[in-house]
Amino acid sequence: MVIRVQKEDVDIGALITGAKKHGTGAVVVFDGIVRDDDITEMELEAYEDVAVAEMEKIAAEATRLHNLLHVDIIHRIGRLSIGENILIIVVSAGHRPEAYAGSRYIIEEIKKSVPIWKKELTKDGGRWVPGEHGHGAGKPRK
Amino acid sequence: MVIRVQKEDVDIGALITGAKKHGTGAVVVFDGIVRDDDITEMELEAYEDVAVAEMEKIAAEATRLHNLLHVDIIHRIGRLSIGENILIIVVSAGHRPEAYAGSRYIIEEIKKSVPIWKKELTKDGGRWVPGEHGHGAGKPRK
Amino acid sequence: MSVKVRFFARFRELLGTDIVTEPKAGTSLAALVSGIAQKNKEGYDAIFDEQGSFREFVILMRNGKRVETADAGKTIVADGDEIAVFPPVAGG
Amino acid sequence: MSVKVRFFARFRELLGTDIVTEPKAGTSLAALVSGIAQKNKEGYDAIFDEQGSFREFVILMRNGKRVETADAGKTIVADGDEIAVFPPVAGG
Repeated sequence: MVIRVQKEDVDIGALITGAKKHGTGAVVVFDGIVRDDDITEMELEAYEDVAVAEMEKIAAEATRLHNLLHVDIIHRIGRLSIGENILIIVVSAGHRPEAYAGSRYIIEEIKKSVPIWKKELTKDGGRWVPGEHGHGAGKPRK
Repeated sequence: MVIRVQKEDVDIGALITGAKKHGTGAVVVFDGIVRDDDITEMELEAYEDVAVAEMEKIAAEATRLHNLLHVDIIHRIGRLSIGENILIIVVSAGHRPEAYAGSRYIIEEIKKSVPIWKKELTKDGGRWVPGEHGHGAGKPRK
Repeated sequence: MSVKVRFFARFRELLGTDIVTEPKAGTSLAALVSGIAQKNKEGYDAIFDEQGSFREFVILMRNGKRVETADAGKTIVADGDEIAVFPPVAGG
Repeated sequence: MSVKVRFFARFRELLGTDIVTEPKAGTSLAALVSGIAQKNKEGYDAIFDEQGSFREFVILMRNGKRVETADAGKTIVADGDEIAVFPPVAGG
């Protein structure tokens, strides 16, 4: 299990190979990409220790809820160009429903509670991307 | 767009790179794996021309329904070992809900209608895997 | 005329595949498949029930297009046809 | 005693980050943040409303644990604390 906030990109093929634990029948990968919304680049910032701890909690909860066999979450920070990977989630499970549900659970929870911010850089300056969860962010987890 | 039935494995990392069409914000990969259900190997057989044509129809329908920007489907045949890739689906979309929904649509439709069969080889011989859709298989599509 | 019959998966194991036949004009798809299947009892029984009807799960295609088994008795094969006979699909 | 205050994203741009302060004993989290934010009006206004209350969307953490802004007035900071102040998260 790799849970990391880092500047570097990652070899998704190698992560998939590593996710093939005994009993694996399905691997699902989510790869979030810098989209060309009339921007030049994107700059990401994290409260790193808390972000990693929060992603570890999310991975553990996803594993428990959806019987996952393996989870990797790599969230990139720093300055990224259009088309670059922002967030890579790799999960494996015995069967596809668990793999899809586990993957989706992880991305939705990351959007809610992991302290990372994005600034879209444009020709005219930049704009912070508003969170999808105005007030829920960082809420204490049970 | 790559839609293929083939014996060879494929470089998923390269497919992901190729899926990053203009406007892509999310890539979802489904990778179906030979699971160790007390088997030694798996043997896959396809009605190849029809399987490819059917997967092309599914890809087109998924693209239309879920606003996908790119679809690859590679279904392997022949003899595969435990842990090997059977089916790789790579889709890209502007946003994650479409990417997940498009990916899921494709795998569920493949299970319903693409003429491919799997035989699990065991120490005592082999057993054909029953389809998930007893009678729906190969039904004419609208 | 010449018609090719392809069996897949378990049916292939029992009956072979890519069988080229020369049916008489007016032969139905059902009669064609039944005739070929009769060379192997286990193969025949896998595809047809005691009344000689296609088993419910059997899938038929003619030139890559599904033909409902209920229509196979009135579907007349033509020169160059490719007929496929297979059990429920299990790919993915 | 020594307390570190970290602002993130827009708040960091306006107020800086990793600010080490030496508050008096008994200082509340709310008073600490308010005091630091006052050095830049735009930064203060981003975090506090006209009544001097935290804006609804502001998130506070003390040593990596969420503190509800409603409780920040009665939460007393301690030596070695790390306080974080940030807008809604937008990762993923």
